[in-house]
Amino acid sequence: METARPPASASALAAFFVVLAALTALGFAAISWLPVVASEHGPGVDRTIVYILVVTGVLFLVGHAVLAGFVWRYSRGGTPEYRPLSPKVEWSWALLPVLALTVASEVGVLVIGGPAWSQIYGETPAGALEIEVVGKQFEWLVRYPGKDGRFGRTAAELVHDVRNPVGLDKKDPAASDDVVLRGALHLPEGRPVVVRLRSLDVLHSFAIPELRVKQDIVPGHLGRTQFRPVRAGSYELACAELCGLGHYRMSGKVVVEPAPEFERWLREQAGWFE
Amino acid sequence: MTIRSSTLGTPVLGLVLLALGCGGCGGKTSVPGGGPETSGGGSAEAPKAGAKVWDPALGTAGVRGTVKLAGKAPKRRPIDMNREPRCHEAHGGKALDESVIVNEDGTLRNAFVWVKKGLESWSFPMPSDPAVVTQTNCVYIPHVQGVRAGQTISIRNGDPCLHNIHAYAKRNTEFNFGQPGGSAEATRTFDRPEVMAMLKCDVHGWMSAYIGVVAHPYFAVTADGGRFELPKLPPGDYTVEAWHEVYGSQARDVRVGDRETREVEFQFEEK
Amino acid sequence: MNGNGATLATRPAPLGLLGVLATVGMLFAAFTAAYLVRRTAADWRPVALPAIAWANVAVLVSSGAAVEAARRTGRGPWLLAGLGLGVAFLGGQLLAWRDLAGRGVFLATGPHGSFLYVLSAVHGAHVLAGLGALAYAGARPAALGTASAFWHFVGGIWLYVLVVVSVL
Amino acid sequence: MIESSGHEGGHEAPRGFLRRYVFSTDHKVIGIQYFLTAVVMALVATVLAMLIRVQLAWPEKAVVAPETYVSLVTMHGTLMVFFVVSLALVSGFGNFLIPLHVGARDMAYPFLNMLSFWVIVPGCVLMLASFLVEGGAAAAGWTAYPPLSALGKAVPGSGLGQTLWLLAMALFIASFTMGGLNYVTTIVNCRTRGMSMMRLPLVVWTFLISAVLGLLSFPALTAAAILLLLDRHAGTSFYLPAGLVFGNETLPHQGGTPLLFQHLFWFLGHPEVYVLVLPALGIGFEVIAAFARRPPFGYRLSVYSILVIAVLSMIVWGHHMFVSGMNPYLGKYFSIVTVLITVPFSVLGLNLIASLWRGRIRLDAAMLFALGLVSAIGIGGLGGLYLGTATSDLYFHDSYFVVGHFHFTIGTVTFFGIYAGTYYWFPKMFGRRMDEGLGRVHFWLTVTSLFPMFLLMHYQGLGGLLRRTYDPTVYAYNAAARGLNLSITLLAFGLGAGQIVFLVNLFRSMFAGERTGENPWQATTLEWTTESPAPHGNWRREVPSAHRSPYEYGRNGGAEDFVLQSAEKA
Repeated sequence: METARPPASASALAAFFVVLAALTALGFAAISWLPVVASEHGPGVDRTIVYILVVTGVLFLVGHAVLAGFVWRYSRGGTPEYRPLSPKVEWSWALLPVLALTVASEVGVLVIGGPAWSQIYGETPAGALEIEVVGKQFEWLVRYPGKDGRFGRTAAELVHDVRNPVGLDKKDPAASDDVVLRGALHLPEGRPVVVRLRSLDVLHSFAIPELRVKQDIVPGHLGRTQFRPVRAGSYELACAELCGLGHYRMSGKVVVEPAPEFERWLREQAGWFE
Repeated sequence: MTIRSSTLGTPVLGLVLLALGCGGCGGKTSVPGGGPETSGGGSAEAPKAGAKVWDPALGTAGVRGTVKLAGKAPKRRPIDMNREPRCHEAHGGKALDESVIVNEDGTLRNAFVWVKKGLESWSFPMPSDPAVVTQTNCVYIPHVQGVRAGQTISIRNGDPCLHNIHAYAKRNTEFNFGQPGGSAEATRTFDRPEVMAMLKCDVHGWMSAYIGVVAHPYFAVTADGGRFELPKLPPGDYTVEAWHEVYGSQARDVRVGDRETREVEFQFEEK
Repeated sequence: MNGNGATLATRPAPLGLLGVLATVGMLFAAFTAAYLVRRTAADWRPVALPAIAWANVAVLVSSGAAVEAARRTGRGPWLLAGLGLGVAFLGGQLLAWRDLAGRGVFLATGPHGSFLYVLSAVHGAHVLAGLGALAYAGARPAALGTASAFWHFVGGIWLYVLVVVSVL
Repeated sequence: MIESSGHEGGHEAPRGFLRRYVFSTDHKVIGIQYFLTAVVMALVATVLAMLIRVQLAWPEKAVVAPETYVSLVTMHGTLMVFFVVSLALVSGFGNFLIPLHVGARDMAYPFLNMLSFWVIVPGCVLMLASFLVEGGAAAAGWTAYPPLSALGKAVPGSGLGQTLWLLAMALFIASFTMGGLNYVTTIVNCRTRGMSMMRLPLVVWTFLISAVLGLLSFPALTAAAILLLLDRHAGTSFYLPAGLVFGNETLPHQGGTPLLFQHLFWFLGHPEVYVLVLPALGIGFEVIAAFARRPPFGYRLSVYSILVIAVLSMIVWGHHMFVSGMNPYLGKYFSIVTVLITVPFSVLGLNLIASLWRGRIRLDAAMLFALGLVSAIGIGGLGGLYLGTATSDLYFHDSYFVVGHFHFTIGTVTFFGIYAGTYYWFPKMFGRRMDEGLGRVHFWLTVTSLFPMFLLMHYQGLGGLLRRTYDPTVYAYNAAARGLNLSITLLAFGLGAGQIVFLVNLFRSMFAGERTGENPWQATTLEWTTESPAPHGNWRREVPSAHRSPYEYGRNGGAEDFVLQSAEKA
């Protein structure tokens, strides 16, 4: 029954799998589309991505090579045989993927990815600048504590989109010098930053691709995220959680500048009630 | 053409009903503010059926006056339009908050003055022209206006960017839709009298406008000099109210006879 | 059973019942999880359970006992008693709601009250289903085993719910 | 309670069109009804997808309105997951195959089975009707996270549209639960003589586990939906916290937490993926065995892997919430257990590939799709590692990488399972074959458009393109990634065209396909021992007993290279 050549359809399918695998591998050259890294923990995130890319790339290529090879080789007829495996053979065969995948995947989580995860969610470094970002449909409001270095009291009842967007309490002396900006975030280069995250309405997600930062903002909870910008430049702040019809438009600007320039800029900002 | 849910639904449902072999069960598509209606009927403040039709051209009575602000005029806060660079430049970077605008003589702009009570037994012809709200350089124009209940409101976006028009109302149906730059004008209607309905753009938090929806044509918005004028009224007893977005509202009772124009002054206080 | 008897010929009812109990159990487990999460919020104010809630438990337990007696003896009056007590339980639950409302605790007044209403309503729906099953079993005694098991489960769930809402 | 009725004493087919084809209790009719309903819903969901792609390819034209766009993505996802794939794959094939495979004349509870179908029909109607109500269809994403889904002020679709969405989902859950009860009891209790659990075809195992997962996980969504409805309409505060501001006014809610909904939703949502993917894998095993003429590699291993997947799937839901503000230690736990799922999955994938080894492969359309499914599992499964690892998910979360990933798993794997199953079992459903040539055209059009299309979405994710964005040109950083949008849209058109070929083939073959006999594929499982289409009661003669493994392919060599499962041992 065995014929020398596989039917055209088998060759085509095998070729398809080979081309698919090759193109997929090539396509991951899109790794160069990862935005430039501008935060301290960013390279840890990228390292995790690259690690998984290599591991899955190898598995994917080998798997598809075998798949294509089998399709090509075993489509020429021949005599199949009925040979179920004994449980022992099955189990020993299973060891290979079980061990390989367990090790490969947990190394990614614990060894490669773990340190960056701890950096993001660990202890707040000393000397961190604390700022507040308030998400609302469909704007980012940014608050700096002002000259007294303290955030004033806010209340939802005081929020007025035009006259008091974050709901500062005028009666609190710490509030009057708080600086409130629409959609613009200024950060000092090299200094750790802690961001208090609040939402006034629905879920939003505070995402700055270049800083490898993404943190959902849950209304009713005071969220937080921390990072250290290490590269001066102008970046974009995006909302990464569907928040309504204007979600796609909920963008903001992030300016990372050398610390002295940042300090000068901050001094020039008038408090909301000044 | 921009596809909206309301226009999308019909073919989708049609397709499905067809496929389910259930032809002929088409539902009526509800399009909010689909077209102008000819009366503000159906609400508590609307004139009763069989009300006399008043032709304002015959009116001889009138109310006019001034809206003033006592106390120091608050400084207008600059608006940070940086996130929309084109709007920012259009205002030369100096756009100002419009919520309190005081004229040099101490009178107040953008106060909405209307006849709150006294016209229930009359009905009035509906203007055929729509009221217009325009979004230009990230500001609503006009900031305050009055419309008739049931009058078509035409909403235009003169900017190249997205605005969404989110109407907040208590008595009327609220609406919320996006108008990306270059969109065709949209029309909506407030069917019931309501002072005031608010329009907001959620993309640009500084953008807000107020619309007073009234069952009759006797309303005005103060401008230079803080003056308002409600002419050509039928003679009678009225309650006239002035509303301001920051200072709230005040009402005055006034009786006007034939060929008479009464002067009414409102004074709000800045604390 | 299935046609010419070529199947394993085990009765599917016990397993089907187990499936129902598993899925109903998971429903109340999900509500419990929601309850535990929600009660950590700052606005949590415990609401005193209506006194009649405990009387209702007694009614439900006696209903279970009556149904059990019906199952063991196969006698109709027991089943009727069980059904009647089940209906009485539902009536008692309505009284409990009236008691809550009388104290100004409505569905949206506070979280604890909300859970009391939701849990008793969802449980009440299952009680209704159980009553339906018992009534069906009255007509077809073969189903009594399944129906009574479901009834006991529904009763047990209510005891569990009461413990959750009164102790936690 | 519910009595098992079956077909006591004889099995006369019901007479009259209504009883036979509309309100039928015959599992085969019900299965086909589910399948055809899914086809209708798939048409709608596909139209929505095309509108999404058109908007993304030409954002400057604003083809759809922004509020409509969010409704489109919401409804496309909801329809595809719950009303297309669940209906066709789990409810459709599950109903059709289970009794035939285990050797039963019908489901354990035929009436319940009919009820389950007639509960889903109003669900479908409500879901589609939501396009017609004021504000349009639900627009809070298929995940329906509050507060967006709870407040009409937040997005127009959260008005009546969201209420209809919730009611339709409640009907879906009710229907799915009834179906699941039937699957479990039928598989465990109604097997024919000799059909031990370890002689069940693998696809039956996947239906069993899928049903158990469904029964255990769907109640969480039921609870979540009840609480959401109350928050929407009764003023309660289960999910809504204090201090929500709309239009400068503070809402009266107090103390709720939106994260509660996310936990409840994903407690269902994650197992749901396996509820759908496992049966597709099961179909893959059946088809590959029949067309490679080999018993599937490692039967027991596959069964255990399926069980392990089921257990793991119940405890990993939090990986959808790595960036939600969940406790970071919890995040680490979820990450550790999540990536472990790749282990049993890789075992299944390798078993599928190894089943080809030393086979005699016939590349009919069914087999083509089964092999495509293997490839898609590879891409989807490995892509899961990027998202299951918390640190890399930080970057990929809510990006197009996620979109590409789940379109391979619950999109491609499931659809290829449905297609492979349709080509394979069509003769048993209608007594006719589907056209093989059109089948091949369908396959090649599909794979050449689908694979590049969803792969490109992965690359867009690498470039940081965020999902659910109406117009990505707002951002500058994603310029390279969004450049692929036009190509993806063109590929989507190709994919759509390929599916038209399938539909033509499907409906044409129902009436004009080549007639077939009992066992056109020379397959071994019990459904091939009865005529095609299978009669009411499944076998006119006695129900066959199982005497051997379901996969004795390649047994005798030569032309008759298989032994039916019902063949008695010599």
